[in-house]
Amino acid sequence: MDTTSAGAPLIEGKMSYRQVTDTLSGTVERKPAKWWYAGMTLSTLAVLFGLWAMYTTVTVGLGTWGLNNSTAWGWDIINFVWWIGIGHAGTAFTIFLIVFRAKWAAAINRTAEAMTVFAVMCAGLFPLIHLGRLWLVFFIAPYPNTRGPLWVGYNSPLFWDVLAITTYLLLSVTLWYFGMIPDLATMRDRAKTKLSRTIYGFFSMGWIGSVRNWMRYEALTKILAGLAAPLVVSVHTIVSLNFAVSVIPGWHTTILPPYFFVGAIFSGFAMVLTIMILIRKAFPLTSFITMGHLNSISRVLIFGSMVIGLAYATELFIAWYSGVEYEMFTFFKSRATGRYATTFWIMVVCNAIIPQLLWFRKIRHSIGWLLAISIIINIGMWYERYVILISSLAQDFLPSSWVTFTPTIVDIGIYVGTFGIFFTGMLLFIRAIPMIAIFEVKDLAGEKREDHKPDEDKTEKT
Amino acid sequence: MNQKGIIGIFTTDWQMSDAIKRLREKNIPVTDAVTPFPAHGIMKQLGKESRLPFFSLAAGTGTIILVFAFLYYIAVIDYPIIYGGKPFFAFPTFVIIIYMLTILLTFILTVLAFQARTGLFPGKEIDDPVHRAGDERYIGGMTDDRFMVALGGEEGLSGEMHESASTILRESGAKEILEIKRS
Amino acid sequence: MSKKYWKSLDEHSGIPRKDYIGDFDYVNKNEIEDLLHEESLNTRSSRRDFLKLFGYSIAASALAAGCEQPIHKAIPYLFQPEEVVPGRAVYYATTCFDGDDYGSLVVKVRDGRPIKIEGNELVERGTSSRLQASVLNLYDTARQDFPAENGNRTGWQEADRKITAALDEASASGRKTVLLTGTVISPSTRRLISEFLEARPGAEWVRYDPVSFSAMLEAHRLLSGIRAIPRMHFDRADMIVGFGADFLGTWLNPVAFARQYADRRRVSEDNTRMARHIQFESILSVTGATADERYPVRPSAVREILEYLYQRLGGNEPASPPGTGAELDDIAAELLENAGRSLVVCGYNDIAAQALVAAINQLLGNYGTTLDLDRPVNFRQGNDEAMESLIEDMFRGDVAAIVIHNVNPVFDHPRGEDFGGGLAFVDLSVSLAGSADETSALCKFICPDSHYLESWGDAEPWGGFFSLQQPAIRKLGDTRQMQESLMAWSSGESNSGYHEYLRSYWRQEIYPASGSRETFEDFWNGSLQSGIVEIPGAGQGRPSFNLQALTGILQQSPAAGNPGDRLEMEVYQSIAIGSGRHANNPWLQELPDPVSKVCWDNYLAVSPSDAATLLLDTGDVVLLNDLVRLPVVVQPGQAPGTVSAAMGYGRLVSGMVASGVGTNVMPLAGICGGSTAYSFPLSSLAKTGEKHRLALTQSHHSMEGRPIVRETTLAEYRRNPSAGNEIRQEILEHMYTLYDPVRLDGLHWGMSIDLNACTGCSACVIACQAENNIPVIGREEVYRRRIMHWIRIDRYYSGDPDNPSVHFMPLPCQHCDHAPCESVCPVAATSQSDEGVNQMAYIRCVGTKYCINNCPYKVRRFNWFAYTKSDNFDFNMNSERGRLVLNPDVTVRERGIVEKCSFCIQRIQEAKITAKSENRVLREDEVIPACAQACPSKAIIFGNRADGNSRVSQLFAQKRNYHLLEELHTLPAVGYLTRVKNKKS
Amino acid sequence: MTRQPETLPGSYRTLVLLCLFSVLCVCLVSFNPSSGLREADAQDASEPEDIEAREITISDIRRGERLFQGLLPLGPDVPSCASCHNTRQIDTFNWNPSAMEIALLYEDRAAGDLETVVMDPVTVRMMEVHEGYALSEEQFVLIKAYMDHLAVEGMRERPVITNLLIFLLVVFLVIGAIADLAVFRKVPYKLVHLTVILAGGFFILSAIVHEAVSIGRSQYYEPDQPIKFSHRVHAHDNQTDCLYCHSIAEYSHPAGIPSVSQCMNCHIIVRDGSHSGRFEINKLVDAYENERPVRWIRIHTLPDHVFFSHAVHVNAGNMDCMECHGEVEQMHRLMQVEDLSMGWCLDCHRSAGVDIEGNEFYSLYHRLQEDIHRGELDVPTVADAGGTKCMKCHY
Repeated sequence: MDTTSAGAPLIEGKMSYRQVTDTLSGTVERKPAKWWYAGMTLSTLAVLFGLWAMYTTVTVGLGTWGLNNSTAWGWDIINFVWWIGIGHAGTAFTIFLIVFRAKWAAAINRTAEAMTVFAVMCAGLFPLIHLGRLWLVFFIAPYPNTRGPLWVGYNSPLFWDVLAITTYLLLSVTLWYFGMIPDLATMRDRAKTKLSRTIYGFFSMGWIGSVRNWMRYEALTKILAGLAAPLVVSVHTIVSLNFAVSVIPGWHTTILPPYFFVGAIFSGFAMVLTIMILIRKAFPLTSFITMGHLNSISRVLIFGSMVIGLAYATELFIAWYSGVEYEMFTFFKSRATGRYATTFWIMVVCNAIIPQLLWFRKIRHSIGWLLAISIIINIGMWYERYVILISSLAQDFLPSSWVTFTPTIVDIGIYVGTFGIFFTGMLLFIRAIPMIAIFEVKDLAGEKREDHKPDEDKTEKT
Repeated sequence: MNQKGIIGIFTTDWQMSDAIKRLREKNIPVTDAVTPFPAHGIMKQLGKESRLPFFSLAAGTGTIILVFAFLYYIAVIDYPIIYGGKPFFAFPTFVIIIYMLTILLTFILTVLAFQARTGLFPGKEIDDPVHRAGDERYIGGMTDDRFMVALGGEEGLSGEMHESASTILRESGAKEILEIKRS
Repeated sequence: MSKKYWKSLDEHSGIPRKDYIGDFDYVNKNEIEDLLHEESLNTRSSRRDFLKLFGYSIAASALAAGCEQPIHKAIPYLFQPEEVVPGRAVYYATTCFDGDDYGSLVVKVRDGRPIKIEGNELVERGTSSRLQASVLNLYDTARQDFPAENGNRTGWQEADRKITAALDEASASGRKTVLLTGTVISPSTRRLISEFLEARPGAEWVRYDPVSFSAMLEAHRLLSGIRAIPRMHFDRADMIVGFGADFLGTWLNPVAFARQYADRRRVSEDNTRMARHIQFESILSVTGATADERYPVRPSAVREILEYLYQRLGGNEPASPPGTGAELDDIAAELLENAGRSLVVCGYNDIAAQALVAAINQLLGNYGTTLDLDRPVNFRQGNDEAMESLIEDMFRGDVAAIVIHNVNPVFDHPRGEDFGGGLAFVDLSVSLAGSADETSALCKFICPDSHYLESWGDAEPWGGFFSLQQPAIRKLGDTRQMQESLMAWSSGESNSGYHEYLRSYWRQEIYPASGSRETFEDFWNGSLQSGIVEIPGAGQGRPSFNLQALTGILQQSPAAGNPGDRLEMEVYQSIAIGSGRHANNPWLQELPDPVSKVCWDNYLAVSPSDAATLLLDTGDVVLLNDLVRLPVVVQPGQAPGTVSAAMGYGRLVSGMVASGVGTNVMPLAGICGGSTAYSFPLSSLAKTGEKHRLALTQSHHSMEGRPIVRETTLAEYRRNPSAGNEIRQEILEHMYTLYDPVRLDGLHWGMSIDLNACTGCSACVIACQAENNIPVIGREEVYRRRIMHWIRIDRYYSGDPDNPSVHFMPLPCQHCDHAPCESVCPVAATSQSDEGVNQMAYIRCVGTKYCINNCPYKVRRFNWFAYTKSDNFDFNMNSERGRLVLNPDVTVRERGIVEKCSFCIQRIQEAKITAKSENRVLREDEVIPACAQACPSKAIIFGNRADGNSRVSQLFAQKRNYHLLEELHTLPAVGYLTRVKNKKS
Repeated sequence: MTRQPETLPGSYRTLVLLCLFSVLCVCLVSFNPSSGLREADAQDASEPEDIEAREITISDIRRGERLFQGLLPLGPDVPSCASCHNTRQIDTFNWNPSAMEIALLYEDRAAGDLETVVMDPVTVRMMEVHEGYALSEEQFVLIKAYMDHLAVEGMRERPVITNLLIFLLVVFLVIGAIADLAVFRKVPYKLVHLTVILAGGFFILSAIVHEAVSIGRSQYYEPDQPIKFSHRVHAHDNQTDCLYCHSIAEYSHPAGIPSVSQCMNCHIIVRDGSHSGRFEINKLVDAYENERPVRWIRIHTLPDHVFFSHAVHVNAGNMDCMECHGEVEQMHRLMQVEDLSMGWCLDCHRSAGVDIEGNEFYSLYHRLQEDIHRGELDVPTVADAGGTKCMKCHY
């Protein structure tokens, strides 16, 4: 039997294929609980708040945000980077599952991918909404035109970013969707109403599970996962280039790409942990999402936390070692001891210190502790982006242009709005699609040859 | 045509796998098999290696060349603009863009190729070997816990083969053995 | 007189007046944009509208296969005026004197609209921020556009009839008729006034200055018999000692003084001679900030210091020097060393102090060299005592009629409320205010004066020097210039107008005196073109001084008693607002004070040590004398024991812009010894507990030890020309580049800014704003640090907080050759031109703001809101009239795009196009950006770096030259010259 | 492709107009002309005398219109008025004043004045054209009634069938094809679907691209001007130099539209036009005498963010006006020939040479000159001298 790296079983108990199908599609087929309606109401309200904020931004102007002449990026890019980071877990799990054939990831993969898709959508919203002239966004695309033709600023990390985010979003949506097709077919076959049968039927592409299609399907998912694998590394690397390529102290460092990548995996896994614990609580899926899964994620988190901590230390060291006064100021005066000390230490404590508690087996096995730590990590990761963006911009080279940054209600509104979008998406997802890939789990479940009682065995063993 | 195809329905993959092995030994053509999950044993028995990876490789290589040519054209030939004192031919920049665009275009091309090859697209009708053979029945369960093997397909099986196929299926533990009925 | 400017339109005969543009009544106002012709601002479909239309319709095009386009009408002139070429600017020489500031100017007129003010290079090339902004006053919507009686519109004939009758009655009654004006420097107007006084028996002329120099005038009258202010020549002084005189910022004629001062202090490797400047003051003015040594002193201590100095210079041994921290004996010795080449100036309106200063200068033999009393300046003529007695007379009912021109005593006189009360006892009160003010609101009639750009006139700023004023636009409203009103009321009969009067005055007076051999017509036309006439005259004689009178003066004017522990308050003029005359000018309101960096408010400057004692912090609101509420600014350099606040704020009757901005502090001031005392002890200062959001454009004041402004002393500089700039060599040694340098051919623009010459006066900021259509954003937005100015003056303090060194650094876009902003723009909206200009294509910008972040100098600005045609930003760009000031050569930026300094690319292009069209080489002086042109001290030099002989190339080769943040390898096109302080030690 | 005068075609509006027009057609067809005639005849019969004084009725206006349109005969060998004086907005250029123009001119005058001018013309051209006209006084009253009506109501706009209809048709076709392919399956051949979808999709895309690109542009714009000024008559027939009238082009950004006073330099003498008689020139004289500016319609318009100087192109660039403005001297009514897009500007900047030897200004450009001397460069283009950089035109 496959086990996680932690050694715990992937599926607790023995189940037949039918049982697996029943249990996993049950989350969709049963009437939703009260908490689901409450959650939908809350997240719809959040979406409405966000829509108002975005409407204000687009119609009145970016002046409704807390930005100013020196900090021209604020909550928009903080939240962008944060969401992108969260959006890293899904693809990572896919890679574990498909490229490294780590079967244990099957239970988490689909939810993590859904999370990725919604998180990347939320993230992608920010670079759009932060444009001064949103209606001219097509200028970023290199298309032939009658202006000369005038192409794009290919040197800009923002252009690379647009490519990276677009690619990542398209690829993760495709992976997610193709990963769902066999299960959509299952749902189609189980559908009780004509409408749901038609809808599932439409999206399941007439899937029936013929072996030839399975072959091509596996080839495709492997190729896609293979293509996604470098993306997981490169997307946040390119996001980090937005900062690393600039000249601003605190941004202009070569450590940013690996640091951002690990940070992204770290925050993504933390978010997966949060969501998984919540789902485990809400649905009878404890036999699929086992303590073994949670344990594995916790171990990844410890690793991430240590790398992050190392990155923080390295940044400080390099700033001191370089002797560049602007760097020294940003890291030691502004961040560690100055105006941004509070946020800096929140970041260090949340990301580098608290996760070390996971070394303790007791804490690793306590759902409450895990939930708390996973949430703390994402708070810490938000502060990390806050520190990187605001402290560097608000206090850069010339002290004359030093400013303070204060967010406005519109800033907050858009952030809350993205939470709304994310959770609305997630809630709809768990209502419409089996959270756990049924066909993947079946591979692990069902009657195996070795389970078969010999007296009933009518065929020769090969 | 009085020849008919046969469908065997199993509840485990290994039973079906055994049946297929025996059918193969008897040279009974296996049209297709349908499984609720990618049963690798059966796939190994029935399938050919997909050529999709080669297509991807070709697409990727082509894309790299195309994107490089495009970038060189826009940056150096068509409208050279000085950005921050950098040379027009800014190769490090090109690498990143080529990298991203290669992944993007290769993946899109691969998905399109997959769809073209399998004929799968949203809204497509269910396409199983039974239907393909002209039988209008829909034999469900293959997306749940049933494994189906179709023999004979559109041409059907000759009487002799029909007989032995049924036997093998039955012996292998098939839950049901059905005949494909053409309407 | 090599340079000739265009003559006035009126000088051409045969062109009917109504045909040229700017005439608003000719075609209805909505069509004015058509009249303003093709290239000009089109109000109906302005640049902004177009951009918007463009953007939105692209989006809409996905839905529809087409959309309707506006039809553009083009209406040519009916009769083309000869000198008006659509699309080309015409320049007229004129003169501005508004009572405070004098400028001999050149007005740029595009399609009939004056849009920019420049200094007349025959006098001073530079201008001040207020002069730069004066063009906007022309388009102020708050202007009084018609004569009014008791607030109701009336006609000129009707008003004239009534006023003449009332004046006749007043003359008949035997009571006084008072003509109250500000300082009048127009000789023809002076004659006109004397004619008016003759025609009106019992008429009296009172002159009043809101910023009074009465004491200085009186001191000279008492000592030398001449009631005058000597003309100062800072360019002849090697040793300057100032006492509270902000002569580089606001005092008397700062534009000329700044130029003279900077000329005498400009050092290079070949010329290391430099004047030395010591400043005693209580407020931290730009002059004190520029001085080599500055001593914060209480105003009440100045007299003591002066007495001590006077005694020392007179060869006496006074008892003990007053404790100021300054080595007064050394200063005295230095002054003696530079006798005849020194200058002592004092800005306090205190007879004793002024008399002492005059006596010191006389002892040093400065009269005749650095001071000229033969040809005194006429900028201040007001008599505080006469004003006092006028108020008394009004209350006694002795005044039957009063005609008030160009002054607003109800607002700016310490007894303004009394003056307002007194007006009630006057039968006829006529205000000639061009726009409604506190005084005109209490007057029966308002007969609005025209703006100076709409009027004829002349000026005699100092003896023997005349400049002419001519209209550059048709009158925008139904106004009449003051002289014509006076002419209408003095004779009663119809007259030929002031233009004729002026000509005949010049024919009679100036023309003969000028010794010109031309005909009068030629002389007149020549004078109009050049704008000025200088009369050769007597040289500088040394006036005879009766120094004995000094003792009498000192005895008569008691020393302002020792304020003891009480705080001393000083009321000063701010650089932008001055006396508050043009407080309704949004450009000036948004101009941050060069030192405190506060705009849109006046505030109480408190020294850091006092703030610590009184537990005050910046933003706390305090109540002064139970009368005036002001927010506090903790101002390093403010003399301990003193506080200060700017006058001119707190206008109650004005346009939308000035109302509600600041508080009027003049009611706190008093009259002392017959002259208005601008410094006085404060009887109470109470913290209210309220907080006020001050709009600061800079909130961090230290350089944090970074080599931003580099400084050295003269002695060091003589030893080593790269003194203070040693770090540059180190940086250059560590500079590497992976790329080949960009190949720039022919033109490579560069700008050199001499930090030694910059006084922080901020004229460049307003000049840039006027030239480049920079929007005003208001207090709240400035508070949020979104000011739009393309060039800003950074100010840093260093050293002792109670007397810091102050460093100014003008910071335009640096136009880096390796610009970090360019490589991060995803849409190619900003890139480098082949002339080294960092170009910004507004139409392409989508507003990612990445470039703003990546600019190490933070010079890029973002249009956070729609600042044009927006009621939320109800400044000049929100009215048809206000938009007439816009420069048609510069795009008005839309919401959501980034903008920045362009090195005035429109001027570069214009000059290049002209040179190409004329098939000749581009001359160096042809291309001057607005900031460089406005700079009074010529601190900004612009030119072609590709030409090794250009001035800018030579300055870049100086060892003093450095580039800001050069270690980042941005290769800026702007160089700075280190500041050299002439310090002892 | 020519565009509708005065306004560029608005597709929405055109659609509405098309509907209105079809309604109008239906009304006109269903209306029985003879009944109106009879009605009018009856009125004529009842009140034969005192035509001038009687009140104008709707039927008078209608009869006037018919007379004008030639539906009622004016007389033997007399062509209808409308054959020369158009009553609708037309696409083509017509030298003769339109009915509207005449109507406006005579709005405040009596029918008798009209009669005098038509029957007893003073200008050569009208004498030739109106020779042998014999219209009754009554006919003039009726025509005048129609014209007064026209002056108030305005001319009917010319209905245009635009691309929008075709566009919508194609869109429906494509949607239909997709729907049939996916749902209805009525057409058995998939090739049909494929062809329709591909061709239709291409058409839709190219139409959208074309329309999106031409936003803000007005290539082939050719509006009617308030005065029928013919560049052909002036520049070709009379050999006037372009720069005689557009003199500003030599030393300023705009080329300048000559002032009325400048027109009058010649037209103080020239009062008879070769094509339009006095009618058009009289407008100019009227503008001059009554100091009423002429509101020309601007054709060549660059957006406000573009700075273009005629001076530098004419002087330093030695360009001929025709290079950008087309064969103006062949145009009676001026048309914008080029699209004035940025790409069009750049095409020229990239190919046109600069006069680096002849123009002193370029003596600054040492490296460029060295390149020429070394033979690396033949003729430097404007682009070589920085002519493709943003800030040449945008600031």
